[in-house]
Amino acid sequence: MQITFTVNGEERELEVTPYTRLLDLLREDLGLTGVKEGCGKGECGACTVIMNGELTASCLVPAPQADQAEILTVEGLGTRDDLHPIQESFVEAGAVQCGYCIPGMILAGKRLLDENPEPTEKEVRYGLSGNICRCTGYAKIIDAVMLAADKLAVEGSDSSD
Amino acid sequence: MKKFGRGLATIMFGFGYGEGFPDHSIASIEIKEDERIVIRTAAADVGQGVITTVIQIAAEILRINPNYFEVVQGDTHKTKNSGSTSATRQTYFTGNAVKKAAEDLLANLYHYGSLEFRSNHPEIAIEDGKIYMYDDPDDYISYWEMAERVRERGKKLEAEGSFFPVTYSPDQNGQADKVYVAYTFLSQVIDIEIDTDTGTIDLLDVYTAVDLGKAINPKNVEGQIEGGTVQGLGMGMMEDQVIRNGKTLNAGMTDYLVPTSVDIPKFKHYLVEEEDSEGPFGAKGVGEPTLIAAAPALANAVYDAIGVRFFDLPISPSKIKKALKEKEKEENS
Amino acid sequence: MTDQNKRIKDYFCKHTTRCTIEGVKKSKRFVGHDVLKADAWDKVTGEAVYPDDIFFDDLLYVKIKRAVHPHAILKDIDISQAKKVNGVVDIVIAEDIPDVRQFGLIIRDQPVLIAPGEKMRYMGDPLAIVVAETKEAAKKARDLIKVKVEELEVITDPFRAMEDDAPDIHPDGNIVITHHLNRGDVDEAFKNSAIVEENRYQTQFIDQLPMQNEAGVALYDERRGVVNIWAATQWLHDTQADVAQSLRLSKDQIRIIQPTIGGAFGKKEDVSVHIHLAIAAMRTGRPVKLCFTREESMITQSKRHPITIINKTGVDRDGYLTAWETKFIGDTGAYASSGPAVVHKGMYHATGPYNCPNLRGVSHAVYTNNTYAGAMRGFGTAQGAFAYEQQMDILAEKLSIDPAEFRLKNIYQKDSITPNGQQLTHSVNAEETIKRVMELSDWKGGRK
Amino acid sequence: MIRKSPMKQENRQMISGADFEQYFQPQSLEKALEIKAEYEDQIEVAAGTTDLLVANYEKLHQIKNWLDLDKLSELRQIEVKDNNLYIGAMATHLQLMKSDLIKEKFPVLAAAAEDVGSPQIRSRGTIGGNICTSSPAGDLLAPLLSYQASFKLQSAEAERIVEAEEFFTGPKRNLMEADELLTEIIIPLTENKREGAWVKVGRRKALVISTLTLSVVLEFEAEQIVKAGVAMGSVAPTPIRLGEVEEMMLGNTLAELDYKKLGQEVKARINPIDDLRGTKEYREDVAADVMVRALNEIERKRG
Repeated sequence: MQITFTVNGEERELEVTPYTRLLDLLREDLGLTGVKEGCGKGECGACTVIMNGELTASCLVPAPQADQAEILTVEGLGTRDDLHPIQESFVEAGAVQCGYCIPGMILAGKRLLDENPEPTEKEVRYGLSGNICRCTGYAKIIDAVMLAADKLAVEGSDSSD
Repeated sequence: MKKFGRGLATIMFGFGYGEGFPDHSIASIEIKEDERIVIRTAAADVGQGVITTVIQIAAEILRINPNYFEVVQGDTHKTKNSGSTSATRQTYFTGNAVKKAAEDLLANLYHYGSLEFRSNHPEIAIEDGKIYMYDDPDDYISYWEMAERVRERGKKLEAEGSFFPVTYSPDQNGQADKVYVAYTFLSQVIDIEIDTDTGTIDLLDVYTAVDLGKAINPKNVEGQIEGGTVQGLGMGMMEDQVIRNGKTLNAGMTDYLVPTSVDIPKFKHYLVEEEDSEGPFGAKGVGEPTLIAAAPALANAVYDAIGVRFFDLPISPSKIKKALKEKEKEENS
Repeated sequence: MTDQNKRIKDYFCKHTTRCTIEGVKKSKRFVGHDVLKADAWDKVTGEAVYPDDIFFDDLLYVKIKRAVHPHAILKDIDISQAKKVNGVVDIVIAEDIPDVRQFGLIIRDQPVLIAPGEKMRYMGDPLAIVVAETKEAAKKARDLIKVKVEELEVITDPFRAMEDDAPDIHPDGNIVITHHLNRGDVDEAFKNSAIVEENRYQTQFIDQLPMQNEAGVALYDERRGVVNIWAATQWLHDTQADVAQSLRLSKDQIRIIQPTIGGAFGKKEDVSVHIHLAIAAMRTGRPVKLCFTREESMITQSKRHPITIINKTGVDRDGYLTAWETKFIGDTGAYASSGPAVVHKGMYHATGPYNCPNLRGVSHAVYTNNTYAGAMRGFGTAQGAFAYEQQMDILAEKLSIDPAEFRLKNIYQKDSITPNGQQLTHSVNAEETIKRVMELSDWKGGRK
Repeated sequence: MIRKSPMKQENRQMISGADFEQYFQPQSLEKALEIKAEYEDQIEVAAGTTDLLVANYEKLHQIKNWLDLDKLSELRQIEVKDNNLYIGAMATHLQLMKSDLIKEKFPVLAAAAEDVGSPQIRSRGTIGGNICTSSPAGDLLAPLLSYQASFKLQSAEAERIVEAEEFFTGPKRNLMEADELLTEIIIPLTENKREGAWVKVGRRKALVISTLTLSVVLEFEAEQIVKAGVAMGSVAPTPIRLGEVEEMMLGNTLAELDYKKLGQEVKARINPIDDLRGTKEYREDVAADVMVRALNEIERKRG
C-alpha cells in the first residue's frame, strides 16, 4: 500500500507493507540510520523519533500508521558543521560514549525542551525515562539537556532583540 | 517509611591481562603532506574514548592541536594488534604505544629539522606544527612541508611504537613477582533510602575517589565513573538474568531491568592524581574499577539502613521486604 | 536506494575518525584537559555507522536456527520444508561444512554448527544458518526447520556439575580449570585470631546489555580470496585469528573492519556473528547480513559469571587482618569463553586492597547447561568485591570500629604484598582514596 | 573448505516469505465493525500497537489480516455528557494524563496514565488497548475499576455496556465477542467530594511493568464515606475490585477507619503469584502497606 508522510521536512511517498515497521521504513527505505534498533519492543528508546510532535518508538509503529504523519529524526536536526544547540550540548557535556542511544536521547531532550524550556533536573530525568543508556549512567546526558536549555534560552533572547 | 543508609566500599583492580600472558599494543603515527596526522591503532573504541585519548597524548607530545589528527582504527588489514579493549588496558597499553610513537616522531622532527636548519637540536624550536630556529621564528618549516622534504629523502615522517611490559605466570600456589602491571584503587560512599512499605531502594548520592595516576581526560574519566557505577548499582539492586533449567525466563528488556534516568543517584568525584604509574603521563586504567565498588557499597548501605545483610545479589525489593518482615518478627518475639 | 550505493564505497574507510575537536582552542596542553570526544560529532548527527547500518544492494539476510533443548543429542535435522520457503537462498547445516573447526576465546570448545550425533549444550547453540532474500523469508524458514533430539540431564548448577555421577557436558569433564592461592600459615593464623567470620555469597547472571546487539555484514571477495566482515569485536586481531582458524583460512583471508561499536562491556569479546557470516558470504557469493535480536543476544552471548564465594576472614584484637580463606566457584555455562581467566582473577583479588599475610584459596570454573559466561566489566573481581567488602563491614562492626578506620588500618601501602605475592612498588594511593571519599561525603563514622 | 551453495541459482526470485493478505484502515466506525463482523478472530485489531507489535515481534509477517483503527478520530474524544465522562477507546495515555477534565475529576486515572511505560509508549498506547489486552498488570485497569467505569462494546449488529468489574475474565482474557470492538469507556461523575490515591510498585522507577498497583477512590458526604472503589492490579489473574474492603469503609469517616486493619483485609483478599517481578509473599505484604499509605494520602489531601 501507498503512504505519504513528511520526514525531516521533506514529503515522501512510499510503497509499504503492514509488517514493515516505521523503524525499518526509515532505516532501510530512506537510509536514515540514525534511528537505531535496541530491543524492538519499545523498552529501550533507541528507535525514538518525534512523530506528529510526540516522542514515538518507531519499532512499535506499523508503516501504514505513519501515513500523513510528520516525522523528525536526528538527521533532521543539524549537521556536523551546523549542529543544533542540543546536539552541540551533547558534544560539550561529554554525554556521548558508544553513541547508540544518543539519537533517541537527543530527540527526547528536544521534545522535552520544546514543551518545557526551563526544566528542573527532575523533569529532565522524567523526560528521558523512556531512553536507556548503558554507558554513561545518564549524568552527563542530563547535564547536556540542561546545558541545551540554557543555550536555547540565550538564542531565544538574542533573536527577540 | 523511608530509612536512610550509607555504605562504603574500597576496591582494587589489577589491570592488563597479566599472569604472563603476552600483552602488548602496537601503534603508528604518520605526518602527511596534506596537513593530517594519522594515528593507526587496532584499539577498539567501544565508547570509552580511546580514540580521543590517543589523540590527546599524541597532540601533547607532538605539540600540535588535536584538530589535525585522524585515527585509523579497527581494520585488520590497516592496523597491527593493539590487544583487546578489555582488562582496563587501552589507556595504559595503547596510550603508551602511541606516546612512544609520538616521541619517536618528535625526535625525528628534531633530527630532520637540524639537518634542514644545519643546527644543533637545542637551537631548534618545535611547536604548533612549525619547526624553526629560536632566533628566527618567522623562518619556519611546517610539519607538512617537512613531510614532503622527508619524502624527497626517500623516507616517511612516520613512527611506530609498541608497549610490551612483562608480567609472570603465577606458580601452583598462585605466586609470582609481578602478576599485573599495576593496580587501580577506588573508594566509594553510597547514600540510599529504603522505602519500608515497598522494599525499594532510592539512590541518593554517590561519592567516589579514584587513584588513577593521571586523568588524560577528566571529563571522560567522570563518564566512566558514572557509567560504571550505574552498572554496578544495577548489579546490586535489579539486574538478574533468570535461567531456569537452562532456559532464560527474562530474555529481553521488558523484564531484564537496568537503571533508567530516574533511578540514578547524584555524583561527586575526586580524582587522586599522583602521576606515579608507568602509564602515559602516569595514567592508570579506570574502565572496570569504576563498576566494582558499587554493589558492595550498596549492600553496606542497605545494612546501615535496615540492619539486614544480604549475601545474594541482586538485593531486590522482594528480598528486602521479606527481610524487614522477619526482622520485625524477631524484634517482637 | 541510491543513498546506500553512495555509502557502500565509504564503508572501507568509515572506520576512520577525523578529529575536528579543538577548533580555535589555543592551549598547548592537551593531556589532563577536557578535550571533546573526537567521535561525538558523528554520533550526535546519526552519521556514525554501526554494523546494522550497513546495507548493500543485493543483500541477503541471515538467521540462525538454535538449540531446542539446553542439553540434548541432535538426532535429526530436517530442512526440507524450510527450503521451500520462497526467497530462501541457502540453508547451511553441519554436514555442509565438514572441515570447519571449533572456536573459542581461550579453549576452542564452541561448535560452529551442531551435527547429528553431537550435543547441544545450551539454548544458544547453532544448528543451521538460513540465508534468504528477505528477513521475513529467513525467519519463516528458520521456524520451519524440524529437529529431533534425545534429551539429557540439564545441569543447571555448578555444584551438581562437580558431582561424580553428573554427566559430562564436555569430554574432559565439567571442571574447566582449577587455581590455588597459598601464602603463609592460614590454620595457625585462624587459631590466633580474635574474630573469625565466615560467609557464603552468591552473585547472579548479568547481561552486559550494550545498547547495540551483535550484528554484522560480510562480503566475499572471491578474486582475492578474502572475506570482508563488518562487525564489532573488542579484540580485532584475536577475533580475526579465531575466525580464520575455524574456517581453515590464513589470517590474511579474514579482514574484519570495525564499524562504530554500540557498547560492549565484555560481551563483544567472543565471536558472535562473524563465522556464520563468513560461511554465508562464501557460499552465496553475495553480501550477507546477520543481526541478533535482543532475546537472541541475551540467550546466546556471554554473561557475567554467577560466582559462589565462601570467605573466611580472621582479624586480631587490634583490628588487623590475620588470615583469609576463600573459595570461588564460577558457573561458566556451556562453554569456557573467558571463564578460565575470570574466576581465578576474582580469587586473586579476594582480599581486596588489604594486607593479609596468610591466605588460602581455590577457584573452579565449571561447565553447566546455562548460557555461557565470559567477560564483563570487573571480570570476576566485581563478584569478589561484593563478598570482601561485606566481610570488612561485618568485621568492623564486630570490632566496634568505624568501617573506614578499619579499612585504613589494613589498606595497602607502597611495598604491600598482594595475594599473588606481588610487591606493589609504585602507584599505591589506596589510602588516599579512602581519606578523600570520607572528606567528600562528610563521613562521620559507622553505623548510626 | 567452504563450498558454494548448490541452491544459489534456482531460488533467486524476489519474494518476501510474508503471509499478509489484507490491511484495512477504515475511515468510519461502521465500516470497522463490518470488517470485524466478517473476519471475527481472524483479524488483528491495531490501535496504538504498543502491545500488538510487542506480542508479534519477529512474527509481524505472519499476521494475515489487519484492522487498523488509526483513522477513527471519533474514538479519540474525551467529553462529558449527562453526568458521565466518555473516553473514546483510541484516546492515548498522553491524552489522559494531559486532559484537564480527567486531571480534575479523575486524578487517579490521570496519575496511572502518567505512570504507563515511557513517553514513547504513552504517546501511542490507548486506553482501549490497555483494556482489551486485559493484562492483570495494565496500569489503567485498577483506576477504571475503582471509578466504576463501564465499557461500550459494539458489533455491526448491536451494542452493549459492560461493567469493568465483569469485563476481565482471566489473564489476557475478557468477555468480548469476536465480532465486537471496544469503542467507549464511560465513567459516572458525582456531585460528592471525591478523593483518591494511586500507587504503582515496580522494580525500577520508570519504564517498568507493575509488580503491583493500587487505586483507592473514596466519595464523601461531609466526612462520611458513601462510596468506595478499591482496586488492584497484578495481584490476581485479573485486575480486581475489593468489594468487601469497600463495604468495611462505607458509612464511616476516615478518622473511624483502622488503616492497618484495612491493609490486612486487602492482603487477605488478593491472590498473587510468584513471578519475575516479585514473589507472592512480597505482593501480599506490600499490598497491606500501600493500602495504609493510600489512606494516609487521602487523609492528607482532604487536609
